[in-house]
Amino acid sequence: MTASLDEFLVCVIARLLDDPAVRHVAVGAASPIPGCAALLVREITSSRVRVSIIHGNANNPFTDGGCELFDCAGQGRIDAFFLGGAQIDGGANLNLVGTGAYPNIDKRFPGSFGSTFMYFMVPKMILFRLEHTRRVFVPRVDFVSAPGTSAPDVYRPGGPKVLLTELCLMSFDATTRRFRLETVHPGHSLEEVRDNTGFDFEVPKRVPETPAAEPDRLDILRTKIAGEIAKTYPAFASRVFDTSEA
Amino acid sequence: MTASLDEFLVCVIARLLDDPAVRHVAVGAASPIPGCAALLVREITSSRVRVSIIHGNANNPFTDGGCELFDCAGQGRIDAFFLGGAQIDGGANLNLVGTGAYPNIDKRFPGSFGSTFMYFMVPKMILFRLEHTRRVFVPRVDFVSAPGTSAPDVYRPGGPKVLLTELCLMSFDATTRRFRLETVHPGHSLEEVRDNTGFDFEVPKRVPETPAAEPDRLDILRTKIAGEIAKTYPAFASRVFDTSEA
Amino acid sequence: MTVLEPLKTLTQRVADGVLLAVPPEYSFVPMTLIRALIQRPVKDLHVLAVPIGGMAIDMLVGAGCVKTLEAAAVSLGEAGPAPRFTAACEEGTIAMRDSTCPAVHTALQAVEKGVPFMPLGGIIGSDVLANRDDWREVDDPLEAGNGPIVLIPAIRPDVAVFHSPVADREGNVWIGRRRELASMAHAASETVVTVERITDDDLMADEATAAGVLPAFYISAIAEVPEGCKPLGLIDHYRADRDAIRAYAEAAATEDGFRSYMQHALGGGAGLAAE
Amino acid sequence: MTVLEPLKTLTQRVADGVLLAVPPEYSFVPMTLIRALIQRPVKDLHVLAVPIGGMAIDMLVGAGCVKTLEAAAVSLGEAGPAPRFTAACEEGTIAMRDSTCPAVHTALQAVEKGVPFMPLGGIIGSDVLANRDDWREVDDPLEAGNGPIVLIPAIRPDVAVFHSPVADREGNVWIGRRRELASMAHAASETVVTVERITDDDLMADEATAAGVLPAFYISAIAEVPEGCKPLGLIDHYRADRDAIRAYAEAAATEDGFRSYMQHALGGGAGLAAE
Repeated sequence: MTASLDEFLVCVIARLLDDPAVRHVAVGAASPIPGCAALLVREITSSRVRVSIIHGNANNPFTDGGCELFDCAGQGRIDAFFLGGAQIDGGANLNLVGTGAYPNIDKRFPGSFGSTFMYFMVPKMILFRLEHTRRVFVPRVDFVSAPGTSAPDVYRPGGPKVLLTELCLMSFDATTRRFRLETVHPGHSLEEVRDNTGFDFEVPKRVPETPAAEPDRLDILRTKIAGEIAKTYPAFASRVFDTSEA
Repeated sequence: MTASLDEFLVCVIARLLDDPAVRHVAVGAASPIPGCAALLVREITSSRVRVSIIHGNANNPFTDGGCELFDCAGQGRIDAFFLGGAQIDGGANLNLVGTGAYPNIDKRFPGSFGSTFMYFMVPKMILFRLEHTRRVFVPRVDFVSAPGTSAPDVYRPGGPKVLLTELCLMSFDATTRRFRLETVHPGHSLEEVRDNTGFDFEVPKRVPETPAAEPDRLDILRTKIAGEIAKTYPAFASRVFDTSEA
Repeated sequence: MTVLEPLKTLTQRVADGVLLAVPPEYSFVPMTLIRALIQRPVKDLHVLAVPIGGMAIDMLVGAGCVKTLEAAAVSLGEAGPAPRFTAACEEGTIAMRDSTCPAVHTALQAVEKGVPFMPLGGIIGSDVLANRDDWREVDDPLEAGNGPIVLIPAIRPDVAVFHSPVADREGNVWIGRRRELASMAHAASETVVTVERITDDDLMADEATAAGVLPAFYISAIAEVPEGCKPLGLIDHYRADRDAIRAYAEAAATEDGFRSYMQHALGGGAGLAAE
Repeated sequence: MTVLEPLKTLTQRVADGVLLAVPPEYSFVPMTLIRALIQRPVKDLHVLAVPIGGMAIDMLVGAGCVKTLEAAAVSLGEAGPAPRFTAACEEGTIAMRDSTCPAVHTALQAVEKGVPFMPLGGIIGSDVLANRDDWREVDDPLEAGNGPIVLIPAIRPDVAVFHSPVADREGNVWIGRRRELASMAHAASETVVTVERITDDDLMADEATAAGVLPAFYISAIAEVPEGCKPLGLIDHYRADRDAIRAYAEAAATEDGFRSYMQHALGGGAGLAAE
């Protein structure tokens, strides 16, 4: 069994979530790969890990309206969540709004969604951005939708822990305010990561390769999770798992 | 048809509520007479006036939990509401908590309920206290559950408009901070009101008698409203209207 | 994961000394659980009535289980004043923190939203405010000419309790339109529930009824306790037993009357904290 | 009293220049009403997305009906960016007020509670805050060591709109677990609703479903508009037509493409504001 890049990334995220401190993973809008990873971890932990997918009805346990996800995060009931960004800088600041001198936008993106709040509240915040280029990973974001770190007097139980891209996995240290390269995906190199990253980051002496997708997990993903994620992301499931659309 | 005192008071309150400015009357805990009056006005206005009875399910339109009544009042969606008080003073201050030097209570009453908020928010606040004695109508309440008036910079769209007792109907003027005797109930006198009121109040040259219960309304009350109010206040309905208890 | 367990072990989840949130008299009051707590007896409770109390709180107070009580009011409704609450306030045997209904909701909603306080209208100039050293009247912090306002600090209950008609095996609990139970559970660290019955159905499966369901991830443990609200009522299941409530009101008018009532109610067993 | 009326008169209740609250893409979006407003055409709207927008808001923006827009985001979901919104921001033809999801909910909840503001965690240090002259970062007003916090002023929409599966003749409207529609209606001065159908049943009669009902006294007027969310979906009734949404996304990639798409969608009639 060879894993596709999508499947490989699902398995990387699943390892990040398969952690005793994670009891409840929430997955926001337009996040099929994190959604698959969360459902996979729920499956392999025999539902010790709860999964809440915000959009649609499948795996959406919320009954208190659109504010409940944010309320839950504010209550400390969400242990892991995912954010991306049109731009991300070396201080883990996120830009989901646009490039240029706001409000005179050059290129507009959809907007900050709940990032401006969630980034502060969820302990294990996983940054997930497939495209690893200097267009995305910039020295300084043009607009801060959500800051990577805060002053000590700001209430902030959460924040960025890791960054996963098509090339590598990095960790983020809120004390040094820097990313650290953890592993490079098979077929890619440190040089490739450096060439495509617009900010400086810490590089350990030895950089391991990101482990491959575990065959047993890949099997579960294709057999059990594919249909489940199709309920929320039919187009994605059709493309990646060749599920027939309902 | 002779009206009982309960029925007479229901009809007095109904006249207070039969007013184009009143679109939505709410009735709180343990208020069967106001409840009857509100239901009567709903009936005679062909449901132009909405009635919400907080306790129980009958005539309780709320679906957002215990806070919804207060939220509604805060939104300005409740035009009339009722409050009583173990003590009421000449400044329309209400005491629902107890007599003595709080917290060293001599005689404890249930508590302020929502009065501390509702008294500020509802435009037509009707004070309803059957017992008209100097024990109730005191020079100064021992504990202010809710103040009769507020400083000009305090947000207060509502406040006391009238006071109805077993003896009389008074109005309250927030500018002069005084009650004014409007009508005395049949069989009672100005002197009796004076003798039993512990605070000073304005007395016009001529004090009319409170009009008797309208026969047609009394008929509706006994035929249509008795059963309706029994859904919320069975003991009251049984005593006043001789409804058989469900 | 939500645990389904017997009442006996469920009761242990309400430790002595906790801040316990209890629903209002007319709604989902877990009377069997309350009696079991008194039987133990639970001690030194800080009780929050959400927002008003009735027989459950009167019994806890009468049995000496309550150290402090925060409530907008305590009463037995049509059966009159709550006698043990009244006596305890007049004798000064509990520390009473008088509140007002929307302030209790506001304090829970602050926890619900993860903020340290929320503003609330009204209240200014009352002795409720004057006697609350935790509430704070401030000048409009927006500086927008809105005038002074009161800030209510968040209250996070250690344990919230209620009784519901039904829960499913996932731990989803039906609350219907009694949404103050949702706020209470959202705010509490633990929520412990008794139910008339456990169903094999998935309460979340039908969109038509899902709106009345409190999701399992707020619920710590559930015990199946039929008739768990009696002698109070449970909507669509049984009405309040008004004779029984009046009998309680009469018996509890005196300390001795209360003690013999409770000994009978608890099956003649021991367990009144003051003994 | 809630009024049942035809779509044509219902549409008139959204006057030019009002602050209009619109539900999020995945929930109860009144697309037929939105198209009717564009047909009129409605002008100078201040639109509040609760809290994010999709096709409805993209169409209003593209048709030149929107003066200012407050939203946490606007996108077509799996169909990609919202093309007319994107173009309008880049060309500066609308005044965009960027927000974040919980801040929109908070602003509505402030109105819901009758207070001028509510606090919200997070946000500090963001450019979202830096560009909002109405939001205010203050030092902990409780002076309890909680640190700085942001106060979000109340937003009262003039009109809220949504589409629901069913309403009854009293004007009670089913919303299920989409409770942001309740907050939106509680906060708005007027709420105008289209529904798949009017039922003769009383939606409040059954306790099992009453929890999902928005009571009639929040609703100004209702029109029966079958398939009123299409091409978007309506839960338990019809799924979103993904091909139609993609076709819109492609057509609206250019101004000309959008205009011809809309002329077709509006039945070849006139009514694009910019004409």
